[in-house]
Amino acid sequence: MKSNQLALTFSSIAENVGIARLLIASVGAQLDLPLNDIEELKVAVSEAVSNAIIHGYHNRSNHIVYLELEVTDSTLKIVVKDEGCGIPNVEQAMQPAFSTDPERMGLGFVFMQSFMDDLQVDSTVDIGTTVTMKKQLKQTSNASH
Amino acid sequence: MKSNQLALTFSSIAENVGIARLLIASVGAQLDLPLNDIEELKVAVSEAVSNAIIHGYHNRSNHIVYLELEVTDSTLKIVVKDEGCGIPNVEQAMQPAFSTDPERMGLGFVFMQSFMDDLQVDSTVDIGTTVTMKKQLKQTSNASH
Amino acid sequence: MNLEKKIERLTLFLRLDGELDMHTSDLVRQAIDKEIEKRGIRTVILNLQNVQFIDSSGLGVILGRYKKLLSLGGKLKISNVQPHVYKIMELSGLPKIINFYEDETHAYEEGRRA
Amino acid sequence: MNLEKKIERLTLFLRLDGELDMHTSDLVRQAIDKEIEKRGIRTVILNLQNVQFIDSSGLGVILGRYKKLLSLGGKLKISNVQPHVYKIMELSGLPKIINFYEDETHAYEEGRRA
Ligand SMILES: Nc1ncnc2c1ncn2[C@@H]1O[C@H](COP(=O)(O)OP(=O)(O)O)[C@@H](O)[C@H]1O
Ligand SMILES: Nc1ncnc2c1ncn2[C@@H]1O[C@H](COP(=O)(O)OP(=O)(O)O)[C@@H](O)[C@H]1O
Repeated sequence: MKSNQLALTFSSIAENVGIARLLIASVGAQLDLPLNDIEELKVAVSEAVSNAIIHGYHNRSNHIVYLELEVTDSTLKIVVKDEGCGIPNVEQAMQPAFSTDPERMGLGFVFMQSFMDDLQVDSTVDIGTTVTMKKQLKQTSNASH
Repeated sequence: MKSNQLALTFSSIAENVGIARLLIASVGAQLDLPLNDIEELKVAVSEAVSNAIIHGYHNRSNHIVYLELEVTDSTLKIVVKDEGCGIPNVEQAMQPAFSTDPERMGLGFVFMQSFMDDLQVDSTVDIGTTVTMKKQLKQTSNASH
Repeated sequence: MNLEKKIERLTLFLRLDGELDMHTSDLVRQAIDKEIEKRGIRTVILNLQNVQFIDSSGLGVILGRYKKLLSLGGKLKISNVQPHVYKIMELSGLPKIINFYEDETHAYEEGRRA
Repeated sequence: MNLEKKIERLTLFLRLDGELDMHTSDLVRQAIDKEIEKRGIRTVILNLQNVQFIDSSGLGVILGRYKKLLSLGGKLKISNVQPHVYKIMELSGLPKIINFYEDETHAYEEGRRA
């Protein structure tokens, strides 16, 4: 697989989270990743995109979520961005079980962390949040398609 | 289904044409379109995106293809854009069986035309090509999901 | 997400088909809460046979319904989970709280014995 | 796209699995041309049972192989096409040029009688 770049921008509606997952699953399939890895990537993307809609945009549908996928020889980079409310205390937000919503489990960042090799969260209140996740790829074996 | 907007930009590689189809198929499924309509939308998008890569970018992989989907109450609008070589004579290009590539059938625009309710091609040599396709949607029946 | 409901005595059998995320888990929450309020359902057996995906939103709604039923003296049980979905659930600690069963019959029987 | 090849006498049975578009039809073209050149294949039976999608790129490669085989005194036949894929093929006029068969056996038999 040569390098590849895809970016999906979409309305902040719940129905689109599944489409974001489909995109990462397709790219995972292109890369011939094992099914288990693809499942994990789907969860990580699902968490980040859901957070953008639920927390970043307070479930309001007239906003835009950004999902960028970049494949190089050695890395799959996933960026999920919103221009929502931002996170006042990122360190606290990333604690397991921390949630500002009593109905939620506070596991989103935990899942992103456990399924990706690298997780970085940049957030500014009233400006928005950018989540950058990386997965190391095994060096291309030039497997046939 | 409330209104929805999605835009996918992606590297001009053949492997991504299938991802473009997945996107339109997912949106078609969101809209509860009949399977046959979804198949036709997939063909139309496949043709436009393939043209951008094959003709617009001469199969070179270091370019970007743009696919925009916009759902309103009454219409699904699909825009496929490239910043490639452009089409000198759009009217001629749209003739059935016309192709500048002897190995190809010249049916791309024919398929787009037959599967969509409206097709518009804007092209400028050395600037690029924008294909805009529309499909009328039956007025929302508020069908359950 | 497709929901298939069956009610037997005060037990709701809910079979889910699809992906359990922020969108669909909202539908599941509404469906369960409606049966609790309208029909006085106290036991819910969630059949996840055809659920191929779950994330923390889905887990949250399941845990939320579990807690709600518990506070009403009822219970929520899960049956027929696929292995890869179970793995995600395990990470969340859910199986330490909620009982999992091979199939609906086992889930139902256990409830009646209790 | 998965390609499954079987060769019997000078007939290539090619079973395709996947979507036939500009990416995968390129692989099909290469596979067929290789067998024509290396093994002197003159009859190709394309089994499209597991092809769920085709666009004009796929149709073009099929027509191209048909023409190439014809010029060598051979032929290309298609079997097991799904109805929704056949509909697209019909729009292109392909069935007026290429023979379609219910299954590989019918396609093969017709060739032997001729
Ligand atoms: N994109 C975002 N915008 C604003 N706040 C966010 C965003 N993502 C996460 N947060 C904050 O971080 C907290 C923890 O997130 P997470 O671990 O995903 O758990 P949960 O979504 O269950 O609350 C959220 O409750 C929220 O307050
Ligand atoms: N995006 C594009 N950029 C440049 N030229 C294009 C583009 N799309 C179509 N064309 C021109 O229009 C012709 C007809 O297109 P089409 O009907 O799709 O048939 P085909 O792709 O089989 O050639 C092409 O052969 C090409 O010359």
